[in-house]
Amino acid sequence: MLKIRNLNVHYGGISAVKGISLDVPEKSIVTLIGANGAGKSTTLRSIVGLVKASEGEINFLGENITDMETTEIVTKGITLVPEGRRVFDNLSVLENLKIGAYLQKEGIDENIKMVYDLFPRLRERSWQFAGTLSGGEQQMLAVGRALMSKPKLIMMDEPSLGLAPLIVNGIFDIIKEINKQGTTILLIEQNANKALKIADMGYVLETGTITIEGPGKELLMDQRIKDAYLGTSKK
Amino acid sequence: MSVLKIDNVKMQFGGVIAVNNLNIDVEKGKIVALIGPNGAGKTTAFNVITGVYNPTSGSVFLNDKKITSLSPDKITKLGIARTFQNIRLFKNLTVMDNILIANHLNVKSNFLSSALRMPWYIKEENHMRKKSEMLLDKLGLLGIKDEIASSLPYGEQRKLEIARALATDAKLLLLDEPAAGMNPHETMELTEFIRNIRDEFDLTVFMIEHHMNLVMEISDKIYVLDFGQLIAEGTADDIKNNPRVIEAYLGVEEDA
Amino acid sequence: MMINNNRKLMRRSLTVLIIIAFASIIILLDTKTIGDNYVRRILNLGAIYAIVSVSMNLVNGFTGLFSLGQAGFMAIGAFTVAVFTVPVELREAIFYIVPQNPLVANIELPFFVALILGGLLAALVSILIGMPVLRLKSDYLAIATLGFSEIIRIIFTNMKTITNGALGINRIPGIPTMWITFGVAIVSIIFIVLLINSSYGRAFKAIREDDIAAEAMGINLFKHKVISFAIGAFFAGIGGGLLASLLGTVDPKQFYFTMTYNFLLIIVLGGMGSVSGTIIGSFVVTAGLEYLRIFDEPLTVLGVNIPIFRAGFRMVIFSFLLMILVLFFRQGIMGQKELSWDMIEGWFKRRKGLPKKGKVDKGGTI
Amino acid sequence: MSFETFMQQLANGISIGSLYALIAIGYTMVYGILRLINFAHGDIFMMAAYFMVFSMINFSLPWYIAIVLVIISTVILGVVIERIAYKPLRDAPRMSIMISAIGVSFFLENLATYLFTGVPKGFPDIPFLTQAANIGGISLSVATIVTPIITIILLLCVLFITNKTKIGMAMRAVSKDYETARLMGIKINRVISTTFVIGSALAAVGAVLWGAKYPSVMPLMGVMPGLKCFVAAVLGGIGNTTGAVIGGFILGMGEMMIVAFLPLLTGYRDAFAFIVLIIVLIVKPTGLLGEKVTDKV
Amino acid sequence: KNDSLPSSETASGDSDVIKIGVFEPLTGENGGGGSQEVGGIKYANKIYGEVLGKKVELVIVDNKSDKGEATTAVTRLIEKDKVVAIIGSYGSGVSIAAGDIIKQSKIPTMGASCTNPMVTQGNEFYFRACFLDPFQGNVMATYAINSGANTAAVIMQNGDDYSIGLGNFFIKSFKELTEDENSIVATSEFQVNDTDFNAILTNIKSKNPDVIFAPSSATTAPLIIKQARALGITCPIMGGDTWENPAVIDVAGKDAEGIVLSTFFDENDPATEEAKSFVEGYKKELGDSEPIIPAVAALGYDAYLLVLDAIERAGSTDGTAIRDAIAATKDFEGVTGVINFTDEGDADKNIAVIKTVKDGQFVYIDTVEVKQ
Ligand SMILES: Nc1ncnc2c1ncn2[C@@H]1O[C@H](COP(=O)(O)OP(=O)(O)OP(=O)(O)O)[C@@H](O)[C@H]1O
Ligand SMILES: Nc1ncnc2c1ncn2[C@@H]1O[C@H](COP(=O)(O)OP(=O)(O)OP(=O)(O)O)[C@@H](O)[C@H]1O
Ligand SMILES: CC(C)C[C@H](N)C(=O)O
Ligand SMILES: [Mg+2]
Ligand SMILES: [Mg+2]
Repeated sequence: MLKIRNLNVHYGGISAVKGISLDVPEKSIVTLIGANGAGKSTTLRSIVGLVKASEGEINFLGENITDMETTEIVTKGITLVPEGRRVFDNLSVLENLKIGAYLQKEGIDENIKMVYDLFPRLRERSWQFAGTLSGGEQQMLAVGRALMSKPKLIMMDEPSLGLAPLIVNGIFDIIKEINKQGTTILLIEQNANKALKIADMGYVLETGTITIEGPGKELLMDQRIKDAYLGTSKK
Repeated sequence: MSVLKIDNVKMQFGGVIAVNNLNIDVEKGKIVALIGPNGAGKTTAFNVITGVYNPTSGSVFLNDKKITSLSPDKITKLGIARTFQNIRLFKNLTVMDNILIANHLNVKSNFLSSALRMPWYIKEENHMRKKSEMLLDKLGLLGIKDEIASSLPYGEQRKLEIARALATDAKLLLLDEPAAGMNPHETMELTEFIRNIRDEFDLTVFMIEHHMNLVMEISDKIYVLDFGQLIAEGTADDIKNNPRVIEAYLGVEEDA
Repeated sequence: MMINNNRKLMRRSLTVLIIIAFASIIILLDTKTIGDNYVRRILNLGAIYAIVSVSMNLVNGFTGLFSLGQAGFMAIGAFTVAVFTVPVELREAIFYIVPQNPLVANIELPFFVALILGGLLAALVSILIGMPVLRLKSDYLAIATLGFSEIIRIIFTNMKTITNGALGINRIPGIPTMWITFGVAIVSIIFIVLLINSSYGRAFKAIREDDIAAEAMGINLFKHKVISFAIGAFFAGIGGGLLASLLGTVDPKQFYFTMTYNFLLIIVLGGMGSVSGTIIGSFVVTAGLEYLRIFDEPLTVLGVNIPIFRAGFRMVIFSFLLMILVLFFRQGIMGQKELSWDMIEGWFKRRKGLPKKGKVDKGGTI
Repeated sequence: MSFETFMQQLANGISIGSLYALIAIGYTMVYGILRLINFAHGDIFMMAAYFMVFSMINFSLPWYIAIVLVIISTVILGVVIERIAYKPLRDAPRMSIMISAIGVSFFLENLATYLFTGVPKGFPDIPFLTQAANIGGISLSVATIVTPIITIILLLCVLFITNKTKIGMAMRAVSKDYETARLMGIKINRVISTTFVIGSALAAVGAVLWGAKYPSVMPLMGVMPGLKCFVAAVLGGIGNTTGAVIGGFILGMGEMMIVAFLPLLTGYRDAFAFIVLIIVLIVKPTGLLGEKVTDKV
Repeated sequence: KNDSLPSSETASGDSDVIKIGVFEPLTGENGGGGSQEVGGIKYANKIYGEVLGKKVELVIVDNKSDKGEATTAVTRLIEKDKVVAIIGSYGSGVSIAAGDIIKQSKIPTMGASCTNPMVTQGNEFYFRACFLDPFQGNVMATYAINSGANTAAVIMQNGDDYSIGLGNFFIKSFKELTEDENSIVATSEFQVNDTDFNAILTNIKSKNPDVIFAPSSATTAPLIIKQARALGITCPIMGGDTWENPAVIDVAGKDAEGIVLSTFFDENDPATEEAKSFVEGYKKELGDSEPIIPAVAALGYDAYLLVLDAIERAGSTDGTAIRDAIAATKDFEGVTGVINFTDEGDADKNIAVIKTVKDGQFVYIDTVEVKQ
């Protein structure tokens, strides 16, 4: 569904992503792990056109989207749940959801219902300004907002960041649920353990290049990954 | 002996009671953790301690001296330093400058004598630089002292923020989610780091964290906050098995 | 090692040479061996603008306080010099509508005393203003300081018995030598540079970068903001005093809030947070504005009068250049960097087309 | 002071206040979305007045056509300025955009001085607006009566647009976060242009009503109203439309009342705006209706 | 100690042109009037383009109606362009501001229409071709009283030497002539850039004066006039020389009808031979661009001729020599009358022209002669 070939991204003179290639098959969960600053977020941002690739090709459903505008890419059915939630705190919960469906002409109400069913908490808080929600609630809203555009591919950048363990579990349940309903997922996680567990495919990014790739379960067993990302001190 | 004592503190924003009748004692030389669901009021508690907010009621004591409603800079001078949930370094300045700035609170010369480079100021400045280099050396950051803070990798930035807090000569260190955004491996390294500085600098550490591995491993005592209220306190084992905490915060670990 | 030492020596001697050359030029200008009063006037104006702009950069660029009150503080300095240095016997003629208040009518101070007094008064007023407004953030601080600057101007417009109201004061004794403006400029700028590079300067930068973190590091925000603000006001007052003496005439209208924009432009042109850039910017703007006067004069090419060259065209060109600058050279002349030998050598090499070796400097300059 | 004089002064105050309010809405809208103090707003207003002079005097158009034309050309001017001077600086530090705005303001003023000379031009007489009415000893022109009404109507329109429509929602989203707004598929440039369309149209309406009242058109005519209306916008809490209108009324009324009741302080009339502003900011650092900004630490 | 600047001799002595500086506002508040004055000067230069066998070249600088800018502009004329004499400026404020530099550089300067006493006071190098504000104030007060006024209100612009000066001289004369300290029922000052005079005028209306005297720039005048009429004020409104500007009629429209102003010159009543040929020639030059010859143009013309005449008589371009020649001017027949200079350097004029506006035109009412 999404094919990336030899992607290079620069910030000014600094090269953040150095020629990576990856594939996201339809209806799968693919996860991208790696240390801080490895270039994970940059990869996602370049897929949706928030940063421009300096080299390489991004292909979505057979179409080259490398040089498209963000708005256009979003129209094609990709959305990003950005790092740090980024909900519109001056808009109510309901408005945040509506703005998620900005490009949608119809079916908005059903979508809202679908999101509310997924996150009953949001239904309760429908009129609250998003800025006053707790971190976990904001994260739910960010995911819900992304779902509003009925994306074919939803990309999530560290959705569990700063969340309480209970909520983290909840988020992973929801990712599985969304995927079950047919949405393809590209996930960035620091919590490599949990991510690899639910992933069909995993890629490990190190300073801008992919060093290891393979099915999630396999990577979970990989000694290099255990050492570098999973932490060996299991009590 | 308790270094920090939070006595019946309540913090209200309009209709929201973020912290309610909070009582906490942090003992000298210990590592104490504050955990709880998102929005429970943990950061708010830190903000009250450090003087960012004035509590609606209640008091905070540092070494039995009341510090409630002092301004943040005064509280830092009295010996509490902190880091922030979202890193707040002086981004465009060098590592060394970041550390030197944290030394400024001890500068005795006034602005005139420092601009005019009076001998006593030059002495202070030299002393400050030497001290900062020693600190950076101890924390293994000396090699990057001339780098611009924002160009550092995330983990180093976290470390630098802690180093900067230490440079104020504070004895009580408040860390707000130091491991946020770190993977389990990096988190483990951080655990070691915090333990080491506690011993090296003779510190008391009070921290907020959601990474349970870190918290359970390192804390001498844990306080659990929910809806602004303390729902549990105790050692790691007490907390892990406390049903209220599990229900409100930990959830059931699926497995290993 | 050897090469490095040689280089250092060469740089040092070059620096000394440049300082000597600079001093000689001023001496030659000053003794009227070269140049004319017009050139001297423009250079003096440039030096005055440099004082005010650098001090404004201290506040806006280094401390991150968005203050637009410079014109008001200049007015304080300018009127102090005007009120106290005009010879007593001329006052009656100047205050011909409403006589001057007897309290000040007979006080005549030496220029430097009046100048410093002007600076101090400006600083004092800035502290009084700073108490309430320095708590405000960015745009709100900007408009509040701009407002105070206007209030100062309006008060001067109405204090007829002291400032002669909106008529202003003329016949202010002139500046006898360029060393006064340049001397004051050099001393002021060196003072500000030393301050910026002291512990206090670092504290200012910390406040600029992140005031909450700065406060958490034990920096008393209010105290440091007030220091920076008052020093900025002090030097603005000094600049105003020099300006009064240079122009020989002051009236409140000159210190309209739009005057502050000029300094803002200079700072941005020179590079926000760069002292050397600001100094260069000051001279470029003052000299440039005069140079552009050719656009105001009728131009005849081959006997045909080109109609677009007429009064006002200069300012159109000026504002156009300004827009180009803001849009395409956002960093200004120097960015955040200071002029240094490394940089000059860098230019030199590039000119000669020598291959840049080693580190490429990280962009920034134009 | 007689009752008549008092009522007359009151009417004077409402009339100038509502003009300030009208122009302040434009300021506040642009600020609300771009966080940009659009220093050029007063000059756009000035250009609108010149457009009116040209269309009615030089091209002898009837006033109703002229007004439409003026609104259209002012809107074009506003959008062009946004495209040329602000759009390229979308990701630049705010200071740069601000300087750019000052630059545009300088440019328009100088250009107008150069093209139209400093000599004031008479604002064309719109008979319908300048008709004088005498109500119980109080002299009012139709413009004076109509202005507050138009201001309130336009305020309601703007409030409706920003709070109840999709584009309004997009405006609010863009004002918080360009990048995430782009992710939602919002064409932020279009949204920002729309803001300038509304803001400039309001400036044009303001210019027509202003001209009917103060029929002297000159290159610097926008400076003082520009500054006052900006103060009005800040007073009300910049970014808040209702606040801007309240701020405008307070300023207009206050100025008139100073001159009316304290003739000795007439010289301080222009200072009034700033004194009120500073007092309000000291008590309420973000203006009367401004959103409270607490830094989330 | 005053070893002034490279004197003008070396500068233009050996070249074949003589440069005369024109120091006028071309932009800013007084840009309109300044341009009119420059028109007259340029025309004079066209007619009389030579002196001492050399071509006269005008160097025109814009002082932008700004005092600070004015000093720079004058310095530039003297130092960079090395002019031997200067003409200007419209607007007394800028003239006063530049006075000191002129005095120090010893460059004779001829004001055309700057009427404030301060311009020439104590400055032996500054002269002027027009009458003064005390005189003008007296003229207008006299005229007001002669047309039946017992009370007056005065509106002045704070910060404009001209407006404040003239206003105060009017007040003084009016009180003296009516022998009533309370005959001035209201005085108000407004600020630069003010456009709204409703509050001031409402107060004045409640005092019900017989006449309003509002010396002000041509920019402000029509606003005051229009707003006064809109408030239902019906008494005569009077101003000074600045008002004889087409902008006033253009902007104030039908409300300008009936205003009264004093000025220097009337094209329908040429006082001298020179005036006749000037009116004829300059009318042609102006074409349709101005309905009548602006008085300031006539003064500009005179100022130029006065300077030229003095250079001729001095036989040199030395500043002091020219100055002395100007001071010695005897019965010079200019366009605006016969000119001699007082010890202060002011044209010794004792007539002013009173005009009003009728059917959208400035029309002559009277010539007033006042013995000072
Ligand atoms: N706007 C930017 N300008 C310059 N450099 C940037 C920018 N954003 C990111 N970088 C740099 O690009 C590199 C990759 O950053 P990126 O955010 O993609 O990493 P990441 O893998 O998502 O890390 P994290 O776990 O911290 O989110 C880093 O070295 C970072 O410093
Ligand atoms: N300045 C403020 N104004 C209004 N409400 C506030 C303010 N600061 C915090 N709150 C509210 O107080 C509650 C506690 O917030 P706090 O930031 O202390 O949570 P936390 O425990 O640190 O959560 P997290 O783990 O997500 O960081 C939240 O509901 C928050 O919205
Ligand atoms: C030229 C004149 C109309 C101006 C006025 N007399 C003045 O001196 O300011
Ligand atoms: Mg990332
Ligand atoms: Mg928190």
